[in-house]
Amino acid sequence: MKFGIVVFPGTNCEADVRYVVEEILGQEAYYLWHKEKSVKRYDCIILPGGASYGGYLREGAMAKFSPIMEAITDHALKGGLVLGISDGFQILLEAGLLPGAMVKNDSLQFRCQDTYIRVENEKTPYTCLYSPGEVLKIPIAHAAGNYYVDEKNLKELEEGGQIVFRYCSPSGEVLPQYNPNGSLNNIAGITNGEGNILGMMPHPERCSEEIMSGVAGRKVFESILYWLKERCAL
Amino acid sequence: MKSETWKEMGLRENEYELIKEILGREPNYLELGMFAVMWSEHCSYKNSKNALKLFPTKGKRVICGPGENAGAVDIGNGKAVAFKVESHNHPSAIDPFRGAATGVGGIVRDILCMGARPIAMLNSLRFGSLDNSRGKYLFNGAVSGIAWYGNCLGVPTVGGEVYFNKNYEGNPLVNAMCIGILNHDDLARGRAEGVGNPVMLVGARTGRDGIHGATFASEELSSESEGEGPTVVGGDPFVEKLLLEACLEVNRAGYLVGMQDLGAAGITGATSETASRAGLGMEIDIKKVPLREEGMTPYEIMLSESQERMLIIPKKGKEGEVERIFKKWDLEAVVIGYVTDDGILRVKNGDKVEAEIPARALTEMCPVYNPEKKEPAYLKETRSFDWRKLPVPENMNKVLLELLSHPSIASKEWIYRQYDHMVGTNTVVRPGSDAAVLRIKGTKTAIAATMDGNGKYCYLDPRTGGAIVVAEAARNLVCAGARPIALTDCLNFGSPEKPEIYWQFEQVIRGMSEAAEALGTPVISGNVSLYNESDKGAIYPTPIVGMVGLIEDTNHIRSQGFQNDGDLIFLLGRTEPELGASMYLEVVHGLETGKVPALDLKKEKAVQELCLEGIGAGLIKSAHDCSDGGLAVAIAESCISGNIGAEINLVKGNLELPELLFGETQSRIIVTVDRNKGEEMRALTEKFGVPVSLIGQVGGEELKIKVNGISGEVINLSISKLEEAWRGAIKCMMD
Amino acid sequence: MFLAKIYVTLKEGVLDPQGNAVGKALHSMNYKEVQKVKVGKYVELYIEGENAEEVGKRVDEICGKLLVNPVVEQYSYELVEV
Amino acid sequence: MFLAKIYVTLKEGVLDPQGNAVGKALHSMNYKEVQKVKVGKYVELYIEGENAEEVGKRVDEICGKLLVNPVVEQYSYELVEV
Ligand SMILES: Nc1ncnc2c1ncn2[C@@H]1O[C@H](COP(=O)(O)OP(=O)(O)O)[C@@H](O)[C@H]1O
Ligand SMILES: [Mg+2]
Repeated sequence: MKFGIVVFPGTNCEADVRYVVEEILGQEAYYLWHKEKSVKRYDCIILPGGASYGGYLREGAMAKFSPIMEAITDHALKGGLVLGISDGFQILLEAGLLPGAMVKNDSLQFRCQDTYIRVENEKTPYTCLYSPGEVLKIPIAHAAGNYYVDEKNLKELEEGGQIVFRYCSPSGEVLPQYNPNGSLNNIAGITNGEGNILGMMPHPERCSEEIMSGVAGRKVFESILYWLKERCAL
Repeated sequence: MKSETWKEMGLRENEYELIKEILGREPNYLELGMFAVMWSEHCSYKNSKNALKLFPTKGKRVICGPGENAGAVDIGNGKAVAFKVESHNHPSAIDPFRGAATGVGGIVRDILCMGARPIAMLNSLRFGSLDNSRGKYLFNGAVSGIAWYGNCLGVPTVGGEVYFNKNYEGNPLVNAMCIGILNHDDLARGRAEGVGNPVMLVGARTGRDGIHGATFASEELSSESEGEGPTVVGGDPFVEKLLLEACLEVNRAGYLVGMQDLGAAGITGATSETASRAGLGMEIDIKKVPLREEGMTPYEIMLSESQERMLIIPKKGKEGEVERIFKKWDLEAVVIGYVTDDGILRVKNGDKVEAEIPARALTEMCPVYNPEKKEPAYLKETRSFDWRKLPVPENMNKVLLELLSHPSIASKEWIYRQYDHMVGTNTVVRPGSDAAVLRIKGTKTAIAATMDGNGKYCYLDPRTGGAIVVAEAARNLVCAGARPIALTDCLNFGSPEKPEIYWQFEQVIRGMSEAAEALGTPVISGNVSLYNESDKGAIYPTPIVGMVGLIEDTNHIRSQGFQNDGDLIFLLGRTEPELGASMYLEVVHGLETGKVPALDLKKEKAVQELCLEGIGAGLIKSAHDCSDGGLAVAIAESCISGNIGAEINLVKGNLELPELLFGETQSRIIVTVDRNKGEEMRALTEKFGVPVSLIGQVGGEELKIKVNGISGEVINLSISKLEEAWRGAIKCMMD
Repeated sequence: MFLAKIYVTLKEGVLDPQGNAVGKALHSMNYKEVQKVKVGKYVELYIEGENAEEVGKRVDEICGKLLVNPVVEQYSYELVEV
Repeated sequence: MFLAKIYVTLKEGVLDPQGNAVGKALHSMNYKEVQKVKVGKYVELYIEGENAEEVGKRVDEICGKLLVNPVVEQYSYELVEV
């Protein structure tokens, strides 16, 4: 499978994602410069973390004007897979590909630490290899992961199974004290209605190898692969 | 020229005379400014140069030693690491956020100049106490500045160290270290080789930032500096990120002859240094320099310290290619001049010549001084201080908790969770252990890195203190399973014009050199920061060491946390009746005095070799060195990190209880081995002639320490209680 | 030339951690008379244009597209001819 | 009760990375008429007080102590009775 990894000015997790796709998954990965106008050749598009445009104004605010975003929107509308991690998630929100917005962490500080998240929906292309309710130990690293959405949209998200990950305790209880940034209903990751676009604040690529303190995130990538292969088989 | 002018610029009379002699005429205002900044202590090292010669700088892994923008050492597999530390003390005292942030930016560019990709950063901080709002403001500002810059750049900040002490109140220290990785073939140099080659200025535009920052760094801080001061220099990590990628791309493409960051002294520094290193000259036209502000004078342009700029000397004919790459990264790259053969740095403004100075005169011809030295009088008293006359507290549990919650010992999580310490997915051992470990992708190897300093030791015994700082850094690496390979240092001192301070300076360097020699860790780069004084006097003499070690096999990576129930705990080395200069005296008695613990470099080396061999043989499962707070604190930290208790039995011998528990005897490491490997461990220790004792066993949910001859447990605390004291302390003061 | 002074604040209902933090700090500094604090952004745009009306339109566009995220933010602005 | 609207901006000459980035983004979005962008802070304080003069003094104090870093920032404010 071919993974396209989008690089905006200021993106800085592209090499980490590429390493997992190539070395751990054994798949092809290519960087896509943000000025490119087509993403047709790729099975899955990943918007990695970092600080696109320095994170100035609002995280993800300026990247949405890059030419590649039109191509990504096209790809997504046709059901193509798009995964946004951290800054990538913020870009998807700003671009309107996912509902809601991020505000500054309630601590007002950048937070880099391990968190626990619970798989709330294992029927997405990104979680199909996880078991229902599985708890992952996974790092976050962001200054604005405090997810907000209005009540109407929140209801839709909840009812549509679009909330894929929530911050929780090591044993899976979703409680405010395990929420590292103040996000609404402990939300850590959501999909669009169709389920082909996922945005998540935690970094699965940072926990995809034993040596990096665990492999909890690896199945995000393996799920993608599995899902793509299954779909091809159909 | 009015005599006040050169004085105001910080030059001495003999220097002014020499300048006239070199030029064969009176310098004009711009020329004088260029001399003043290049001949400031910060750029010329005129007061420190001779003492620095004492450092051992050679070793079989050294590819590039002091003199370049950063040092570089071989780490096998055709790869090398480049690293250096730099201070940003004075700017951080005035605007901690911007000051610390630009400090990070500056050291990153030094690494970048070597053709290396930055892969890790560390920092060393010294602040006054956190019990007042000014102290909190400075500390919080510096930490968030470092976080902002590093996080945005995407270089992980993996470690560092912090001490809080009143003597840094008026003059905090912010030292930043950066480590970069490169293939041997990609090594770049800061040289303007090749007559006729173009000289390009790339990156951010030039504004009126920090005119005369280098001179500022070479003066004592007064309360006046807080108000006006020079324009505060601001950084932009986003532009730095673009600059970084563009420079690496240009270097990889093979277009480069030389590359140099613009730091202190701006264009003046970068042009004269690159020309002088190559033994050539340079002609530039300041009309070509892209400016951020209107109406800038030649003087301002030549001395501006605007950040995120580099000087690039490409091969002739490659200007267009360079420009194209920078354009891709939304950056400007303009030719501002070319390399000449006459050795002169010629600054033109269109057709008008504004300055004409031999490049070498700026970089090499500043007079070098041997300041007066004198042993400080206080040492007599502090050395003979007798702690055995002090009352011994009843409750050692309380003492241990007090030590663990002192912000200098307590968990630094409040700091490092604000730093992205994982980006790059190499950080195998995260901040919080003795040293951070980064794996080298594509190989079996890893590197370990640490920063260490101890101003109090160096104040009370500069020579031993200097040696201890180096030894402790090496020991920290060894505990991570790494063989120390080289070091960088930042020497933070008061005014060298005071004989007592210069004496300390030289003694510290002697001590550091002896240790570096004995432990096989040459000094490959460094920085000197003098004039760290405020209304309240000079800071403690504070040398900071940044050290890097190599781990040949990632299976040998260790951290400090106790591992499994039943593991045996050994103490490598022996506790001596030493308590002077300890954190115990500071915390319990409010005393910063006494005799610094002795350091025997042969013993130190033997302990380190033993530890490395035990790790290599797969015997040692965890290792933690004893430093601030002594044995009890070290064991408590290993319990907390491993989230498991321990039962310890100690033999008192001729020691007082505080010496046994909290004394800071050097060359000691606490290691654990499997319960059935005790004999193997003993056999190994004989080979190295190191005194070793079995002091206890891992297990349970408490730390219990018994001492022979004393009934009951002198320490019995639950891990959660220890952890609460240790983890919450700084957070509690800051939130 | 016009100077557009643009004030961006969080919408009512969106938690304002920065405002809360400043409010707390002021209370602990004994400024008890401060009832509420909101922290937002202040953007100055120097912008060429024929007349205020036209420039205003452009400013609204710029706010809508870039400066403001309508999910969480609201804005207002003033135009000054300079 | 008064509402103090406080504008905090970077002093002239101090690098404004946010402003620069926003300015560049607007140019690449073809808003060429935008000459310069500065990004600062906007703070709203709801504050009790007898009269505008007195409240103004307090606001100045608060800005000096907490809201503004005088080394690099400057501020101005308006008071509205509410
Ligand atoms: N204390 C020191 N120990 C070893 N080398 C030093 C020390 N101080 C400075 N150096 C070396 O002197 C040179 C000049 O240092 P510096 O002025 O800090 O460089 P830069 O301008 O590139 O930051 C560098 O090669 C540096 O490594
Ligand atoms: Mg340099």
